[in-house]
Amino acid sequence: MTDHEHADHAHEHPTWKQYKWVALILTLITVVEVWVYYTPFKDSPLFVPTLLIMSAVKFAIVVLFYMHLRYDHKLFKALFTGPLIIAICTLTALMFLFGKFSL
Amino acid sequence: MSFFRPRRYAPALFVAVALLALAACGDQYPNSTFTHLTDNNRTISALWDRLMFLGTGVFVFVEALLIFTIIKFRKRPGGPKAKQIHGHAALEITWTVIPALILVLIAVPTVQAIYTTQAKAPDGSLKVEVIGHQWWWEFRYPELGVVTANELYLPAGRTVSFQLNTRDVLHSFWTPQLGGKRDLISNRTNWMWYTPDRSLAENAYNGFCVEYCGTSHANMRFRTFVVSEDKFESWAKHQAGIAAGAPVPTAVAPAAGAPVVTGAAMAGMKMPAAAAVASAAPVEEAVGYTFPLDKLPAHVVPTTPMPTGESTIKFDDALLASGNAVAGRELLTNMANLGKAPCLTCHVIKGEMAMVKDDQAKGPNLTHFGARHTLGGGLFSSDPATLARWIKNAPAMKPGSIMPTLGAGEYNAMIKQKLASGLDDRQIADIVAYLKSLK
Amino acid sequence: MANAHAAESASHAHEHVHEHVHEHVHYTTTGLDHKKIAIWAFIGSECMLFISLISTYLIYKGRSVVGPFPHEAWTSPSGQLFAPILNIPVTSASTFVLLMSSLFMVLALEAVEHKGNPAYANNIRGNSKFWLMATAIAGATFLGFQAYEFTSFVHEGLTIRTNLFGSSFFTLTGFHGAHVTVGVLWILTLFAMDYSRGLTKKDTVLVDICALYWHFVDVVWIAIFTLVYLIK
Amino acid sequence: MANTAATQTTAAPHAAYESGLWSWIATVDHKRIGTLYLFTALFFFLFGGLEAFLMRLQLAQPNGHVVSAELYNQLFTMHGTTMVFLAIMPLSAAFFNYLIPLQIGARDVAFPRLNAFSYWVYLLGAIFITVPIFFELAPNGGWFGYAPLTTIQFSGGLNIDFWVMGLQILGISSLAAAFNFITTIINLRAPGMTLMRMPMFTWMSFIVQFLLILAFPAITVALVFLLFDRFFGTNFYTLAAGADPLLWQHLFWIFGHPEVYILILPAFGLVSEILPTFSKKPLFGYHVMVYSGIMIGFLGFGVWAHHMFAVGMGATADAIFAMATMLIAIPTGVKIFNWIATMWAGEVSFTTPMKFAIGLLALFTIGGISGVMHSSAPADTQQTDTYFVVAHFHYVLFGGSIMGIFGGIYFYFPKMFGRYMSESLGNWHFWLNFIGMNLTFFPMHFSGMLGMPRRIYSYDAGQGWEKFNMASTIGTVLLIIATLIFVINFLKSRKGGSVAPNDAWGAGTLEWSIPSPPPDYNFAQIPTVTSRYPLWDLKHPEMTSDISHASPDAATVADAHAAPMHEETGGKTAAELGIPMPFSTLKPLFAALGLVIMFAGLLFMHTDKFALAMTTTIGGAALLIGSLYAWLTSPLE
Ligand code: HEA
Ligand code: HEA
Ligand code: HEC
Ligand code: CUA
Ligand SMILES: [Cu+2]
Repeated sequence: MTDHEHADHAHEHPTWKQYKWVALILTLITVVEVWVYYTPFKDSPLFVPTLLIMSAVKFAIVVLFYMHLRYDHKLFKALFTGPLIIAICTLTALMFLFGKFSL
Repeated sequence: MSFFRPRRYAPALFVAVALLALAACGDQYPNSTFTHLTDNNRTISALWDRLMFLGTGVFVFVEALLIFTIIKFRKRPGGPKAKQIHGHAALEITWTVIPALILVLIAVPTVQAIYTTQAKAPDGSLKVEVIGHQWWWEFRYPELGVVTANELYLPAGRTVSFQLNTRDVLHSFWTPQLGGKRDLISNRTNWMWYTPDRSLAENAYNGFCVEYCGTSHANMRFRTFVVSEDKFESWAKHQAGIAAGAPVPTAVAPAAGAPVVTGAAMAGMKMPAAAAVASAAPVEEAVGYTFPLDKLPAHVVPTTPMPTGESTIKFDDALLASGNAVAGRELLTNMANLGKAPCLTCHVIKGEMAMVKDDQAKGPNLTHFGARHTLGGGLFSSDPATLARWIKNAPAMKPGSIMPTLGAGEYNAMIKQKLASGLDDRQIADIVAYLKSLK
Repeated sequence: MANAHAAESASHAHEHVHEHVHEHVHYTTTGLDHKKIAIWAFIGSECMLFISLISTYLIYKGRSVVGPFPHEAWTSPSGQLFAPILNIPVTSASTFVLLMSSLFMVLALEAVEHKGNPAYANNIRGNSKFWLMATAIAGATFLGFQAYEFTSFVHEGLTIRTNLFGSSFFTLTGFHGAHVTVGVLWILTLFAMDYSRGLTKKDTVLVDICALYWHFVDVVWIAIFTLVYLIK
Repeated sequence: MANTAATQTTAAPHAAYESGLWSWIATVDHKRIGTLYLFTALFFFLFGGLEAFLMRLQLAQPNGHVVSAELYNQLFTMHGTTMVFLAIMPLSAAFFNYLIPLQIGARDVAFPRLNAFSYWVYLLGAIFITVPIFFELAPNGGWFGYAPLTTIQFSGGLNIDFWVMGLQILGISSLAAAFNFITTIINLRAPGMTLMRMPMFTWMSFIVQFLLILAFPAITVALVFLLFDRFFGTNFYTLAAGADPLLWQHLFWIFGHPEVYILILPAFGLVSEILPTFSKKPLFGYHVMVYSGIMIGFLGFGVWAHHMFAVGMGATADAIFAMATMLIAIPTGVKIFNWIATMWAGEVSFTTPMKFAIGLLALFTIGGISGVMHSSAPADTQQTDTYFVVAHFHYVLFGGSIMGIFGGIYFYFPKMFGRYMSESLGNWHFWLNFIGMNLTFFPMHFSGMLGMPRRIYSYDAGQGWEKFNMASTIGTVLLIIATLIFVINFLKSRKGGSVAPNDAWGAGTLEWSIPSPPPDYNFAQIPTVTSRYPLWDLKHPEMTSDISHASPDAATVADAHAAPMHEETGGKTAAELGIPMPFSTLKPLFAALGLVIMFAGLLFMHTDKFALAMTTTIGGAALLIGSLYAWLTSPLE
């Protein structure tokens, strides 16, 4: 394995402190998610979008910081986001096709 | 290099293809999608013409360019050296844009046609329920109270709205001249409509199941009869009732306690004319319209061969002439015979005792079987000799058929042995006589 | 699009490359480890796998013909009324545990990566064994929660055969659980290596790929938790 | 061609498995694995062709009685499955294996043992799914196995079990290979081989690997559902539980449509190598060729429902999928025109590989055009599930993939075996193939539009289809003769063909710089690449004097001259040269065996031998895990 300089400076990881902050934020969002579930907001039309946004944020945080995609080689971003986009488009298309949402 | 240069013979190929295409024009094509006899099918056909025109254009252009290139730039001794060209942006943009424009010419009418053909059926259309079964078709006209199988009657000039369902696996409903296909999907309902041309007075077409549905997918055919509106009415009115010509009940007493309602009793209540069949009334009048046998075009007459060799179904055809419809009816309707002739556990004959609910029957409705020209998913003519063999051993005639083997001594493919007991030829002849009488 | 990015990175790497031409050690174009590229490609592929499972769950949601249902009360054939079957408090707890395991994993990676760094020596930050074990325990705890959930569902009359909900729910969460199981075994293997020979900075990539897998499994759960448990 | 370099026999690789059969069974050398793929896949191509021939015999006349309905249904299911999964995909894989490392200047793939695993899984899976046909127990649900016909309610026998598990096994093989090649192409390119200098075959293969890793999960999930339904009583496709049959269709085609591009893109890649070589010109519009390939792959994920225009998805969905499908004609058209432009103003010589490449252009276009006709949803309701579709996909599959692959075989044969294939037999093969192909499949356009449904084992007389079916059957006979000529040519030329030099055809890419057949280490010294056609820079400066093939950043041609492409090593072995090579090993084979046994065990569940089923499955799993563990803990080289 070549210990490339190149490979190394691609590894500016977040620090200990950051990790803890990230964990805290993730926990908070989770708490809000569950809390919202038990409030009357649950029956609001905004409930589903709110939850989706919150989980998307969590998703992104884990991927960017814990999976250090934010700091890693561009190649990995491409390897992950490309498939993810195709997957999400597929999911969306299927939801329309099976009448789960409609315009 | 070779002494033989097949390249020289290439023109022969093109001549052959051209001949084939020519031959294609001179002949009869009874299921051609180029014949279009409904409004919706003409929409499709206009689209097809455009596809064909543009497609041929692209084809000729590309192939001509290709052939020109390889001839013009073939390597020749002393010929020019290859020009080292890496690309040409303007050209590449050209051949991106031009196909895109051609596609616009296709896409616009495509989208229009999608919305036209899939619009809601006009109000007042005739509703027909098409129900797929492994491997036969059930057609129901809920507004008219008609249930039939494998033979679809449509009134010329009136929009028909099909509701498509299946009782088992997927099938697909198609009469090429009348319209495109629509699949029959389990746990779903599909719709399709078209209006057969008013000018069609008395025409017959082949219909097919075009979604693979198991062993006898190939044998799941049907006939579509497009007839003038008054003929259709005559047909439908009669089909809604019970059969004319059903035998008058005999003196034989029904088995004790069996809930037998005799055909004649029902007939007597509903259709006095029918009861008179036994005497003199002209049959034509009594039975209502059916597509005349002698006018059937050749292509709707099945040619399926009977099983041969080891699986030949032997039957004494002489018995058919003396088949006794009354005895046949007795066999079917008397509970005492259920073991031998379990027909009514799967089939419904309106007017006879109902052992299964009409919409749950496993087999085709036989109420007016005598008025049908084919049997077994349009696979065979319903002449007495064929019918007799069918009753004797249907799966031997139609692979996988769910109609069981019933003739004594016949090989039953399901249980992989010969039936020890079952209907004998005499009994079958009687049943045939009875079924044929169900006009 | 993947390719365009890679194109650039490749030409970047190009500059570094010339010096390495004549050495017979394993040369890689991008300077990255094979395994890491493979695991990211694998994760991309897993996106499609889980999206297919999740789509199926959502498509079949509300189509079961008999109970139990996830969010609606239901009546059993014998006429008894039952509450919706999903247990949000318990699952919230297990979700939290899994989330924490991700933190532990990232700290384990951090510890391995900084082996030999004095700031990390002899304190908890550099204790890779501890963090690995913590991750494995958290993962196992999550599996414990799932086992509890599954058995209680079965007691309430929901099996994988009961209805569409049961089939799609157990298959989706079961697939996720299987991934967690593989992850726990993988982490335990790393722990065993750390225990027996001690992981060094050179092993970073081994821990890294495992961590990536583990976080991905966590991320999938984030989606499942919202889509399956919270949204009606 | 000059008979310069003699064939160099490569020295047996490693200690344990020196030579003979063992050296093949234990090999991890990408070239040997490629060769194994080639032979196995060719065998299955013949097998699939034989199945097709039986079908054609049955259909030659109305009401034919060559085979029974049941056997016919097994034949078309297995013909489709065999051709797609056991012939074309692995034929492509043969080229991926053999060529990618050579084209990018690498000594092997990134994970050599995973590569061996892929092959063994393929072989065992192929045997698993094929053998039942000899007992009339073969899968019979069609190659796309629509539920609910494939559920236990309607297909109780073992037939579908073989199919479900067979495809699952083959999927694992393809996925493993795909991760391997992605990594290889990203990470093992020789210095200077930027992505935009990669040979077009490698590029198309690269795209295909992404299609594989994104398409296969969808079918994996669909198959898992079916497997669970059949073995564990789940309800994914159970009608009584309210299942929706369209679920299967969507999941299948989300896989199925990208799959057709998986089948064609490698052939496109091969043609893109052949055309420049025999036109003595670089590929026209390299960048556009790359981007159009990417576009085809990308758009390929958004059109799957065009296989479902008759299921009643609703007008909006039909319209969207119709238009999305049409879009694909644009990048594909660009490719066709760029290929023609590649020949334009060149010196086109009609060698056998070139004939097949030109054949692809001519025939694929026809299939593409009928594809566009399908994409028009209302028109497709007349075409779908008729022989018109059968005509479409044989024009793209036979006229496209198979033509391209045959071209590739003739082209790379000298590299693989050090000898040329016979040109005169090749000539016969090509023309019989070309004529037979058209005679077989062109009439199907007619029979389809004249109303003939597909997948029917028999049809009535007097439907107007007789002539066309007879023509198709006669065409098939020509195809068989053609194929037999090919087989003879292939077998004879391996030992008896005229000897080929390193650079058998005067091509421009790296693989032609090394001996034919290549030594096990491929490149004695990893070359430095400065352009797309490094060999031309070196050998034909006159071809490159006016313009450099290097683009976009032009490293100088002089550079390339300075760094020789290939060091003559006089047949020295890797060990003698001090090149570390991976050890031969049987572990991947055992892992593959374990995997297949694990699945096969489930079969006993349907014969009610639960204990036996569990023992076999768990035994298989143990073998798999054990071998995997042994494999991962033993050093590569
Ligand atoms: C190698 C495999 C392959 C390839 C490359 C393609 C390519 C295409 N296919 Fe095909 N297809 C199959 C294999 C393939 N197909 C198979 C196996 C099936 C049947 C599965 C089954 O049911 O069993 C099928 C079925 C199928 C259907 C479903 C038919 C039905 O069941 O009703 C459709 C519908 O849209 C379709 C469309 C297309 C289109 C638009 C393309 C396009 O990519 C074609 C693009 C190419 C060109 C158009 C030619 C070159 C372009 C030009 C020269 C430019 C100018 C042209 C125009 C402006 C038109 N295909
Ligand atoms: C992928 C590629 C591919 C290829 C190359 C072919 C090749 C051929 N196919 Fe095909 N075909 C499919 C893919 C392919 N097919 C698919 C996916 C289906 C759909 C299946 C389904 O509906 O589920 C299908 C369906 C299909 C049908 C429709 C069946 C039906 O719907 O009822 C027919 C009918 O004629 C047919 C014919 C042929 C013929 C004659 C060839 C010929 O080109 C074959 C040529 C090959 C040979 C001639 C080799 C034979 C050689 C020998 C016999 C030598 C003897 C042996 C030894 C020496 C060992 N095919
Ligand atoms: C297990 C159910 C079952 C029983 C019992 C049964 N049939 Fe059938 N029958 C069927 C089915 C299913 C079909 C359709 C077969 C096909 O076309 O594949 C059929 C078809 C027929 C047809 C052809 C109808 C048509 O229009 O195509 C006739 C006539 C017929 N049965 C008569 C009988 C008679 C007479 C008996 C008893 C002696 C009988 N059947 C017993 C299931 C049954
Ligand atoms: Cu019904 Cu095919
Ligand atoms: Cu497609």
